[in-house]
Amino acid sequence: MSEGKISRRKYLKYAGAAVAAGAAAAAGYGLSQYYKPPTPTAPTPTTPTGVKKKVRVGGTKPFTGAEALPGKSEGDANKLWAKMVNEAGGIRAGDGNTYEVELILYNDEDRPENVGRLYEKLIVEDKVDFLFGPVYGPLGMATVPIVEKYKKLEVYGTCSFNPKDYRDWKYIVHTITNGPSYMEAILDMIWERVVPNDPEAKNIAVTHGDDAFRQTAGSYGYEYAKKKGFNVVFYETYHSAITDFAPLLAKVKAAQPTIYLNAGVYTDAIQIIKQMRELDFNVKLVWAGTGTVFPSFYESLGKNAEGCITCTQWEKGIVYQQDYGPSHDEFLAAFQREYGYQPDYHAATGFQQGLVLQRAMELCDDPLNSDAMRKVAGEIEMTTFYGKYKVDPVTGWQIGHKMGVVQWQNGEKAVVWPMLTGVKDLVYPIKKWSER
Amino acid sequence: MSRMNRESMLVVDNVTKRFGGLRALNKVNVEVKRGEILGLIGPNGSGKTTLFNVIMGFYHPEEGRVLLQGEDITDLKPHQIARRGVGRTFQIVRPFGDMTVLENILVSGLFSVPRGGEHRKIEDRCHEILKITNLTERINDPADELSIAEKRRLEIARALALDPQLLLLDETMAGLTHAEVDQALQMISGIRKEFGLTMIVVEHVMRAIMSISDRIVVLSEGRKIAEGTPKEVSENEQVLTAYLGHRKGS
Amino acid sequence: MRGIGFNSLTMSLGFLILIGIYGMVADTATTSYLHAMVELMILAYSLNLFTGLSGYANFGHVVFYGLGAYTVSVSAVGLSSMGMSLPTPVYVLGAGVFAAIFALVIGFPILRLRGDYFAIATLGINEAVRVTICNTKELGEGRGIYILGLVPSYDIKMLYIQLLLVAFAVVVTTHIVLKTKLGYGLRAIRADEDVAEIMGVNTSKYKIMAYALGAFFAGLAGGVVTLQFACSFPEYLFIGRSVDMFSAIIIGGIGTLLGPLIGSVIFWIVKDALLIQFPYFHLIIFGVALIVLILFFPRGIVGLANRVLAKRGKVLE
Amino acid sequence: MAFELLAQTIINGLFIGFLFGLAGMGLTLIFGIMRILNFAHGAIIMLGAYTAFWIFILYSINPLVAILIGTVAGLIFGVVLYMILVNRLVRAPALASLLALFGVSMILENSMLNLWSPNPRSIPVDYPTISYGLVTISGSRVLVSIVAIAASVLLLATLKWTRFGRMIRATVQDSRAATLMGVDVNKVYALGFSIGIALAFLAGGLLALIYPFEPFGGLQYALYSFVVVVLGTLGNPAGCLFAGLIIGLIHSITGSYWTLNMSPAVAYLILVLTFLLRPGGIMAGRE
Repeated sequence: MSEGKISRRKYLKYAGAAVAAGAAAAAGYGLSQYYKPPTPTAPTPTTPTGVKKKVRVGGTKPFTGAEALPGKSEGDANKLWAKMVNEAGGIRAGDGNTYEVELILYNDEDRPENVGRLYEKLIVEDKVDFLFGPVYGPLGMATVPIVEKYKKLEVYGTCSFNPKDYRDWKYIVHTITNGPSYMEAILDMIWERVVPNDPEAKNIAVTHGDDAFRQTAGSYGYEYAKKKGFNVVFYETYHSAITDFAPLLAKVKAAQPTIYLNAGVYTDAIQIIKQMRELDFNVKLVWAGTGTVFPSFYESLGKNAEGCITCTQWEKGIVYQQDYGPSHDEFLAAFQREYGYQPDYHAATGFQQGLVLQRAMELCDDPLNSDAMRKVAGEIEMTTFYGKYKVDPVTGWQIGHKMGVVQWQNGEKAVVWPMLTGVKDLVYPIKKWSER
Repeated sequence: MSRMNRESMLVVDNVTKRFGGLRALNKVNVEVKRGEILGLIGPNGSGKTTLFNVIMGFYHPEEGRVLLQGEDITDLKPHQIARRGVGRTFQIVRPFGDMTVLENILVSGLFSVPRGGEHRKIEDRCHEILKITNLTERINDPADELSIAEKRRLEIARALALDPQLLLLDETMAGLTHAEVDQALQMISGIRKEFGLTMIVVEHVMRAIMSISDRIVVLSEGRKIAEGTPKEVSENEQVLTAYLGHRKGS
Repeated sequence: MRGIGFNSLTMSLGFLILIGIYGMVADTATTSYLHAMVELMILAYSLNLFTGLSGYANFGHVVFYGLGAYTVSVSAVGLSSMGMSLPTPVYVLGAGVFAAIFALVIGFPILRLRGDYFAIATLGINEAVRVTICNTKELGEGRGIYILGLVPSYDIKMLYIQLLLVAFAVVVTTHIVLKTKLGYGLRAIRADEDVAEIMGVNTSKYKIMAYALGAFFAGLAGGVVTLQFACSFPEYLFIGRSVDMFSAIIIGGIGTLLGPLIGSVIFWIVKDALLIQFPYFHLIIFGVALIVLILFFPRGIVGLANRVLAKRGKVLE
Repeated sequence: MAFELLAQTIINGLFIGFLFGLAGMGLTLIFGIMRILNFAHGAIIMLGAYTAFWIFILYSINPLVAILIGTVAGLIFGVVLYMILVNRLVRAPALASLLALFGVSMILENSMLNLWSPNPRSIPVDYPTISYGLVTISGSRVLVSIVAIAASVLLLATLKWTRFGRMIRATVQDSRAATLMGVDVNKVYALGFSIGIALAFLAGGLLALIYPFEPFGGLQYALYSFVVVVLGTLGNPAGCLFAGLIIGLIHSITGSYWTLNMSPAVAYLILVLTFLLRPGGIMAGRE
């Protein structure tokens, strides 16, 4: 260690500068136009009118790590909801008081060891009244014991559970259609809109990744398809981190399905379409994965994305007649104004989390008591911009919300299911790769 | 113990060791009697260190056997041989750098007694060894901070801590000044008297090897070319050619 | 022998008692904070027992934590189908034993490797186990295994006590190992493995023993985490956790008794504060701090302290 | 039918194999010279992908040119990284240098996240595909393989014939001896390290042509590169090319004939098996 040793002091000065420069550069860069970090979580207090009370809502999202994309958009939507509620003067609860919302979100890095500590901090130190669940399934399940112990109502966002793992938990409510029924919307759409005039469409191939979400969506979709009367010519699971699908697609191609459905995430979706094109594997309709909803899906694939369909919890263009909360267009405009990018279904779900809490407080006569709130949240039925909300009062399982289906049609996501006003025609069959 | 010659400590019986095509040791036969100091000399690359490694079980010979007090140790692992009382030093010093001098010695001390005698007794023996190799005042300094001569003595101390019956000294005098060589010679004979050890000493400092060895074996290109008392060997024609190369006209 | 050893042990056990009492009296949020810190400390000590002493870089040590976690959930589900269940300490102990057995089985082949080959092999094993779990129906595939209701309901104080007991055990074990043949043998292996073999150290046996011992304590920590969340899922085997343990022992002082303790306390406090203050930038700042620290104190805080104390003849173990 | 599937599998395997080989080369070169395992390898490959992507998007030039410019940027980044950190790591204890490089990957990954958002991206460009019966070969993969082979051959040629190449090989054999022979080892470290990083940038750029990438996507490529590097013997670039093909084939064959989700596990098991049979890696001894 001796020869060429720089004197400690000189190195100290040098390293100190590097540290400061590194952190400053990162922070400065971070504020670049494309990606604006969130404003401080606590919204600006509004002018107090009459007796104001406070309701504290806490939660964790994976702001960094592999799940950063859904983490950021769901987190942004939670904050937008809190801001809009406070700007409108707070929540006029069933007990006559109005409640200003204070939202506290932490970064759980999608890692289990952070969840225990952060939820205890939220419940005990920050004294939150209600909780928004984390984004990722297993982590969501990890919060169940804590929530059940401290009897705090927890409203879950895009975190999908599997019914088999349900144990009699009493403080949990879901907003999204859970994993199992993801593919139902697509299969229903094909059954209603395609099979009548093309019986061939019954021959489908189903594949899915092996992590929590894709496993649930894919395997239940497979069962539902068989029950519905589809003839599943090929069915297989693939490793969730795999990026090369050529071997899998070669086998699917060999099974010659009319329609190919893959329960995958964003990277799967792009890769499968690219490699279907490479292998010149043509089908009349393809679902490559839920990632199809993201604008960058179309950016990355260009014209190859045309005709791709996907189920989605929510999509711009699915216009429900809402009987509560902002309308479809109001939500879009508010989100675009606040964050400058298009909201995806993670964002919409994040906003719905807020609406469920808000509606329950309005109808509950003891709005800060989790038991009373859970009872009300279990019974309310409403339709918001996000779609129908109705849960099984005992399990908190979402049974009302139905998925929509969208299809990329010349650069735009056209809503092709459910059959509401303004639904577009389905492009079927999609063009062959060679004709694009 | 050994049915054969009672006082033979170590027998290297017809050992051959090959590395790819190179024959490092070629049918070498060496015998060391109990309490004897055997000098092992030969030009560089003659197989001296390879022989040490074969004895220690580090290399496995293609042919031949190594017997320690009659027991065949050819197939044993180095630590098993060490525990049977064979200590060794290294040509290039290899102390346990970040451990203190005492800890260096404690390592072999702890593993010497088969059942691992209790700490206290071993520690006393180590202190005694430190005295003999006069390293006592450096007892708690990390081995890295020692001088070359001190590190050489630490190697010997570490080997002694194994409570050995056979000591293999690999060029412990290399690079020492004249005075330091005399000091080392004195120490080695002191150790011999104190512990009654059998030793094989490899050395290039002729003055030292000639004065300390009872018998000398000469290796060249992996073969034993001469054996005998220091006097006989120093006059042996073949030894001179091996060392000095062919004399003009001879 | 200089007056060392003894006070390092009392210092670490004393510290554990201190945070133990504080954790029990304070509110559950603090208990949970300390619980997470002690869990990291146990993992750091378990890694230190092997990597710290023998110098073999084990980047897949989290596999034992994960296996311990899965042992508890698999056995809980298995037993409940037969209408039985065990007290939690037995589950946790079972987790440790299984992890140690796995280490013994996998240890023989990979411990024949050295240095960087070994580091990569441990990464490979961790990934291979995680992928296999993700693809085995009985192990719950990606979804994980849920045992809510099969184990006592969530009580952070009880969990904290169990974790503290494990922490006591690993600290005392480290102290004993450092004072006995195993410790000297491993430190000799770290300094120069070939010479250690020639000095009588049965290197292959000692490496396996240390590997299994480290695995045992990591398995115990895994067992407790499954009780805490009442479920175990593949994310427990995330490589990032191995890096955390590694950073903790490097910051604290590798191969020492106090090192893992100091390292994990500093690591946890800094990381947690950064995580909450800078949800987006915390890892950038942490990365820079880690590098500067490694370049400045390669021997860690204890190494630095020893350099200072050495003048007065005292050395922190 | 079975023949087409086999042919398609082998073709796919070879194509990815060249990419795995190239990714491994950068890693093994750095290890060969400096005995340091670059644990930031995955993050650096992703940085290479982003660099090529942004050059392509901002200047909308031919993707290959963008990738080559990206590689040069990689060289510069390598030199900077060497000057700031890595030259001090050479003397630090082995465990510390491994961890410091993990620190680098933390900084890179999270900076990419904050700069360019977590959205996965890919260079949207399509090359014509050639197909015989059911077996099709995609243009972009052929291109990637050609560039990967060219880069590998170029590297092996420089190592074999140029003076600088000999200096690197001398340092790989024994850095102390090399210094005695008048080799400025520090210069070799600096340039050798940056060539290794440049290769990682090139691999990242090529990868962006055929796969989507995102800030935290590097881990999987890093793990595969480690397997390739060890199979081909640490420090032996030629071995890497050969080992890359083997891993590519294993990945593809497992995918086709078993299920795709066991491909990584099979690769890691092959890795552990190689350790047992040939601790030095398959090319051990045959430099």
